[in-house]
Amino acid sequence: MSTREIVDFRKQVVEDVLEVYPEKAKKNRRQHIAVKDSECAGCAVKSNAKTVPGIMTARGCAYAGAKGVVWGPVKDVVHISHGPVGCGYYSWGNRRNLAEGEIGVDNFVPFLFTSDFQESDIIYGGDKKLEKIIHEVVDLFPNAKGVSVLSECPVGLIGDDIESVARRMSEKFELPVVPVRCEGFRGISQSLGHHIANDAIRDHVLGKGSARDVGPYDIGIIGDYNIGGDAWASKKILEEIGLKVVNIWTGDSTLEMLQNGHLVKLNLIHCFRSMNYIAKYMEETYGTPWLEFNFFGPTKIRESILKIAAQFDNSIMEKALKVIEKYEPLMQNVIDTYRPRLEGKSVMLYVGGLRPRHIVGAYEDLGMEVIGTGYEFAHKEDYEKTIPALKEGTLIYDDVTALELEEFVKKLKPDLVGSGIKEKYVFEKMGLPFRQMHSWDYSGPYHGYEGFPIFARDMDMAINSPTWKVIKAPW
Amino acid sequence: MSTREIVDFRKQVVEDVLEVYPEKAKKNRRQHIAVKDSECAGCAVKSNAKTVPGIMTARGCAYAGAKGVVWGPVKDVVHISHGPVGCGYYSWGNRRNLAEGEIGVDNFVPFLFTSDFQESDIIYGGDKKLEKIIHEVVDLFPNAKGVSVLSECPVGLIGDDIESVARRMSEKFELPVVPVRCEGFRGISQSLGHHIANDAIRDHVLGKGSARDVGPYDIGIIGDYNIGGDAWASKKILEEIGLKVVNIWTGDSTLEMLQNGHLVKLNLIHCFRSMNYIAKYMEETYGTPWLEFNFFGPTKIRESILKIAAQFDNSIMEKALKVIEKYEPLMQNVIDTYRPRLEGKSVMLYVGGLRPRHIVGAYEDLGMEVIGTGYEFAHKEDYEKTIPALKEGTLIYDDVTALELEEFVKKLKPDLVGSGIKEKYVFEKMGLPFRQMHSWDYSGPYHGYEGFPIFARDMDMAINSPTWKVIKAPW
Amino acid sequence: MINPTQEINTRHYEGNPQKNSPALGATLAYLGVNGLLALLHGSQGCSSFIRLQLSRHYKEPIPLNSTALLEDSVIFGGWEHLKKGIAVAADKYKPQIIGVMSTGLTETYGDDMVSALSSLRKERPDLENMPVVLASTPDYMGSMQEGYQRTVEALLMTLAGHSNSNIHSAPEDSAPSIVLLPGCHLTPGDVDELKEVVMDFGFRPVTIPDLSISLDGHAELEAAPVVQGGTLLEDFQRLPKCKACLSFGLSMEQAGEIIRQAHQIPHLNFPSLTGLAATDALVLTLAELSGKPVPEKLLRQRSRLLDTLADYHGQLGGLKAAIALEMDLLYSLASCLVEVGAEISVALSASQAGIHQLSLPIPIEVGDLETLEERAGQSSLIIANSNGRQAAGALKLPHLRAGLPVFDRVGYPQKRWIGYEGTQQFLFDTLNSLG
Amino acid sequence: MINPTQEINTRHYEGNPQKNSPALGATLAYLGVNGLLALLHGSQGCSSFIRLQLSRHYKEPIPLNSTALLEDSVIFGGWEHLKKGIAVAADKYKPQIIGVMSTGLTETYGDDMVSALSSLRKERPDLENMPVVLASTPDYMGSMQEGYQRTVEALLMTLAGHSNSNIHSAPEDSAPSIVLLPGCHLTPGDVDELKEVVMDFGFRPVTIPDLSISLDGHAELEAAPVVQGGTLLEDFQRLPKCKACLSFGLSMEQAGEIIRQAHQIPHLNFPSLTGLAATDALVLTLAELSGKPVPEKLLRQRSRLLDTLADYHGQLGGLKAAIALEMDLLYSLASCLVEVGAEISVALSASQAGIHQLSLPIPIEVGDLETLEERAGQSSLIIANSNGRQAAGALKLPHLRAGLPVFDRVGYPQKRWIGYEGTQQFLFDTLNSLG
Repeated sequence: MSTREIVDFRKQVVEDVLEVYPEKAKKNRRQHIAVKDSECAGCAVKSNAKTVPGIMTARGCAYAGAKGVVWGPVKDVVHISHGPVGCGYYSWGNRRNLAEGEIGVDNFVPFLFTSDFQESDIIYGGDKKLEKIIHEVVDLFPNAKGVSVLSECPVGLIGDDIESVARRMSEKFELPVVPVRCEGFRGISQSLGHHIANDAIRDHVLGKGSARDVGPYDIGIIGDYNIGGDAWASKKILEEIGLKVVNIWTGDSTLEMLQNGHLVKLNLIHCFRSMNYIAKYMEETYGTPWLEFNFFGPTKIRESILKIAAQFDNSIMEKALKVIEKYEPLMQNVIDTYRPRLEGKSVMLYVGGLRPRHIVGAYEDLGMEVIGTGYEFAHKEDYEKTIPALKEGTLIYDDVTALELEEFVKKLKPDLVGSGIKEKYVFEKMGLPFRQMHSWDYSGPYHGYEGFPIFARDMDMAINSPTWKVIKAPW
Repeated sequence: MSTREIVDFRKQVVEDVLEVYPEKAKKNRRQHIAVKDSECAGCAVKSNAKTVPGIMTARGCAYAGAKGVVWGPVKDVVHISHGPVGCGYYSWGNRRNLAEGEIGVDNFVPFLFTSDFQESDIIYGGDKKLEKIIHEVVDLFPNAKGVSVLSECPVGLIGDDIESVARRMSEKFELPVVPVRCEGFRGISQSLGHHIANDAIRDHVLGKGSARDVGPYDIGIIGDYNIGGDAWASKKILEEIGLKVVNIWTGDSTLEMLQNGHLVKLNLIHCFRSMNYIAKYMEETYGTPWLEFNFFGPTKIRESILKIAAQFDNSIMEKALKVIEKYEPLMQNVIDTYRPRLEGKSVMLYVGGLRPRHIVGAYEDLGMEVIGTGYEFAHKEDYEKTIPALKEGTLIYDDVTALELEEFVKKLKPDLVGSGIKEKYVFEKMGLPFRQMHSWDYSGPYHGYEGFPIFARDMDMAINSPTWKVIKAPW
Repeated sequence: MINPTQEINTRHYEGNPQKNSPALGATLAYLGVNGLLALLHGSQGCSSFIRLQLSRHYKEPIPLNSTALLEDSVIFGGWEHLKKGIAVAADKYKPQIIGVMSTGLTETYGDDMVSALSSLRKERPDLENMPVVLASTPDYMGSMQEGYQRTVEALLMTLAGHSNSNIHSAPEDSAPSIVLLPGCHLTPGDVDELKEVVMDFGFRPVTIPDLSISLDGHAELEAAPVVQGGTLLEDFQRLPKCKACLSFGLSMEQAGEIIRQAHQIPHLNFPSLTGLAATDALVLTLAELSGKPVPEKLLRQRSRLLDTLADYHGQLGGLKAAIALEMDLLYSLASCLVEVGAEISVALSASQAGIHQLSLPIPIEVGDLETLEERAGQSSLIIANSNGRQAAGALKLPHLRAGLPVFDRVGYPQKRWIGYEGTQQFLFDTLNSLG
Repeated sequence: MINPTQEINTRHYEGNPQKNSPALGATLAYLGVNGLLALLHGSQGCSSFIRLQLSRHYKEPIPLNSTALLEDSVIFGGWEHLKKGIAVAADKYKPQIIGVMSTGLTETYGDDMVSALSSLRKERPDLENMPVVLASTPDYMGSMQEGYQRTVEALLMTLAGHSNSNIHSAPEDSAPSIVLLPGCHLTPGDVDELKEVVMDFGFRPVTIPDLSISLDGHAELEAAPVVQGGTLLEDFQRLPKCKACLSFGLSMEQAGEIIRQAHQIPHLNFPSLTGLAATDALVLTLAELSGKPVPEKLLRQRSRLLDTLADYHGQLGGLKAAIALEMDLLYSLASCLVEVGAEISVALSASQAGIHQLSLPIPIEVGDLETLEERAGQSSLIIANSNGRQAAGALKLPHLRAGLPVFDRVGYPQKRWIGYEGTQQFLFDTLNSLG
């Protein structure tokens, strides 16, 4: 098919799939879906809108964004899931944000602390219980550098004042106690949770520790959650070009890194969606500049290294060129191995954060084509950044429902689907290769030079597994 | 039943069981079985006789005695099972003679080396192959302190001269290379294998290393194979009473211990049957005295400690009394715990070496009674030592066949049977508690003060397992 | 210990809780009913999280819709969201049944689900006959087991008498039917096994809910927002004709009583199906109900189990197991271990459910996995869900995975730990977990 | 590698051999024949050791008698011991059949067992009709698999045509019969499963030998010196009436050919029953032979297996397995892993058997466990019998126990790794062995 034909075919697919809706819903959903087409300048995709009740969605809530994404990886802080047991339990250990340190001493990432509301707490309020709990955790974990309190839905209803409890406890123990009002009913997805969490850092943590001197090459990484060791892989490159990574927000992070996030020469931002708020705030308030970068696949890594090095002196640029020279042949080896096995294979993605656009280049490095992509909780500017990165005819879908995504996949027949665990088993049952692209499917890292060979191997393993051939019955 | 009635009943049991045999066989077997009776002075039990072809026996062969028992636990020597693969494979890792040391460096106990005869080796002889193998193992394991060659049945038939190969290799590498002619057809049980192995030590090892000074309290333990750590438990007591255990034969042993076995003040012998030859030889040749002892259960331990201490000066006797004073209350605790659960329970044993008699006292310490016992490969003197240790009416059986033992157990109905793994599943299927008394059933040690609590717990666990109660179907 | 059934955790928080949310248990119960669309009344995070948790455990897609509550509901309540959610789900997915479960959020502002439903039915007369089950499962009351239990009860009360002209009347069977109510301590594999045993006696099982055909992990299924496999709606109408009702797990006793009272058929509860005596009890009951002898196949399996008990009595007798699980599973596995001579060193239940009715040689207490770690030091083995790995790791103890979630071992939903063969497998797994 | 099938071990010894003795394989084959008394012609250590080895693996009593050769036989040969052994065994234990296997010792001095037997029969005319099977199994020729193979062939050649007035003529069956010849790579549990699959198609299986009822580990059996359970002597006489012969494992092909030629029935060999394609092949054959569709139960199992393949393709695809096993089991497990995308990094067979006929993506070589340890360093998993634990320990690699002996894990003889469900179990066990 010509590009034009492809575009037309896919547009027809969209119409067919939307056919199941009543007229009003169809009109609404059509705004969220587009096919990239040179004739449609911008191909506006509506985003960040409410999900319809009664529909199956992949979206999380504010609590998920604040606890699961932003605060969870701060390892030397005890995070209290404040409310009934469910929210904390559900979100426990799902994200593979790795952290070093002795569990229970200076690393509380694998723990779950919940105030486990009972009916009486709902009736009489939970502030007193919260106060006791803060006493207990400070007592039991004297090395904890702080406490965060992440409120769940009922807390927002019963009129508890966790802010004042936090303030009192903070004064009493001379320790940051951070209230985060991330009840799940706030906002329309986890995205507002990121924002609330950023604001909590801004209001209760940033600039509030003992300051440190800023070296000439000190930088921070913002929006890398160290899934499968991603942040470590990125850090390795940055240090090899002569920079010093003093903060990571938030993967394998300490409270001190949050306190002194502004004390760097440059903040590098990977996941713009979840952390742009605080990056912009640091720039406005402290003049700390920030820069977006992308460490997926050698093409994007090269571009990003050069862009980053250009912010510093010549010594850094020289090292940057050497680093590229050193690793590119190794990456070429990877490409030589896998590209013949993956050339021309197509992928459809549905993830969150930055991946629906950032990872496109890595697939292209392997000769693969992204034919459909979309975000769970993106905003307008995310799609504006995404569309230029895509080829003509790529299908773009925002907050896609389970049913829509299945229909799109059935009609576009990609060789691989990349999404979350909730989607994984749907597509594998159809006999479709699948990779979890939130958690890297127990693999990783995928960032940096360290990650690309693993990424390539994993995609090959999924697509070329002999499993898909044997699945048809001989009778 | 009165003791007299018991004796008569059990004598009748013997007659009943022997009824299945033709007259000649019955007459033969009757000589091997007795019921202890004050009226029969000595109660002679015929032993160390040939097994009838066509019968199922628990007995091993000379190779089993030489490789499996005596030589196997010498840890820094590479033992070559010379001949076809079977013998070595069968005997590999069956005995739980523990040894410390780095596997493959100074500990070869868990290894099996076999010359794996092929048909061509049978036709053309295996001497050349043996020579190559010795080259190879000396090459591959430079830390090995020697090599033993344990010959299997076919080697004895085809006229190989392993002695001269061993001599040549020994000279070439300046390393003990010990030929052990333990073909399985030699002798009527593993017992001759012990003897052959003892002779090989005598002829090729003992007194042939660099000698050492003999301290005033230096002693050796002979005939403790460190099953489940037994020798370590015995050593602990002996060292606590002020003696220095410089040799153990053969459990966790080194070649040096064999070379200098005579350089001690006293050899303590636990398993008389398998090691009396060399103990007597050391006494005759070097004047090293030996003494039998028994470290099963507090009663026998006390007796043995006192007997041993009496061989040394008063300082040792003082320490001995202190040791007894220290441990006996602990043993009393064990008895207080388990005796109420085990009082009056009866046991039947069928094992080898020393256990059919040595362990009787340990059962009696727990209030249990041994009502039947017998050896696989005993000689006359073993029974002479055994009978005095037994109560009136105890059934005694030599080289009992599988069928006989089953019948005896069915008729005497003991609460526990102690024998080997070959017998284990027979009796457990009948719903009878069983303990492996060769290997301590993956438990141990049973020797010494350390072993008795474990022994008591294990017997309780077997006899009082609720398993035996649930086994009857409710319908 | 003065009051052995008191919460032993004097702390005010749960550290690494065992307790799961009742709404997750409700989802599980709903997933065993064919043609049902499950609708969580709460914020959309709850449904996404539950889908994620259950997918991680079952390796299956988990259809669960949400009423997607937003900030407006804090002011106006979730009434309108619920009505809209039911209507949209009914219109779009055409389920046979809609199963709603509430959450901490909606129960806190006291949404009256019954009146919302009747209000919707007034507005939409076409939905008058659509069966809608309403289960109250705020996560501040009990754990997974309670949520499952309340949902099974709601299913029975709503559907047992439901008459719907779309449903053909139940077919007449030649084989007599028997109702089975499996608790959430049974895996889909267990339920499969249970049905097989019942069929071996010539009965046709009516299983409510039936995860053995919806969550057993099979292919060739088009994913759908309604449950595929599971109890048929018609099955609920066959209840009056069943010969008896057998419920499994103490948590299912009340559901069994509902059936007994409604249909005047005998009901028997089996707190456990793991262990020799527990299986004997079921087999004897089935033999009596059917008037048939115990089938040869079961006798053979029993004989193999006996042999295993005898072969490993020494090793089993030496075990000291520290167990933390939801109550019915805790009791099933622990009582089996007690039967074979093992010692239970710690027994922590996720919630109070049944704690006064079931007993083990040591007191059963309510506790979290932090407590497990504090108490299990002298044990030889930990039995808990995958979250127990931290405690096991810190104590350097072997850890047999059981319960939910199990995400770091494969094949758990297919495991069969009930009946003679399943008990043998449980003992094998226990011994092999020691390494 | 110039000649991939050459022995790669240039050493002259075997270090930690995989190779077991053929007489042990012979014992195993005999243990699957009801009423047989196994008599090892050799020194008594051999029989004690074999009983010990097999008891350690099966946790069962192993009846095996011995001709108890002594030093005199070195001079006079074992002839008289053999005659006496057969006579004593016949008189004392009254077996239906006596199965003799030779050893390295007796083969070295070239005992003519056939003439010993006929000499005995002349002296003892009452033994004329006692079936006596003679298998030649010196342990310098091949490994366990070859001993088992030669013994099954000897059983068929001796007993298939044996007519004995004591034996009633074979009953006429309504269900058509099919001969199954399971290799020694199948556990008693596997054989049980195999028979069940065959019965699901309406066949009555005649299984030679049948370890699934003699070595399956069941209680309520009085120990006896003759085999209890296993193939009936009558079954051998039913061979001519069987519809087909299916043999399993390449080592059983020759035995199948014996039946094909003797009775003019079709024979098909299945080198493996583990894996999707391997099971499909059996199922298709049974569907064709029976003219029946594939039963629902098997379709469901297949569907579950497919789901498992899909769910774990990523983890299975990342595996690098180093395998050392007797040939038929090596091929079965390795080919299944290849099918699901895993890499085989080392494939060591215990002996030459079948090495030129079966193939894997990498050359199959003959080797011991010392070689395994030298080669497996870059693997993610070792699959070998319990003796492989040293190699696994030294390399710090996970170790899935398979083959014989397995003495440090429980329940191996009950394992089912064949068929759709068994393949699923094998893959579960493989993944779980990774920890």
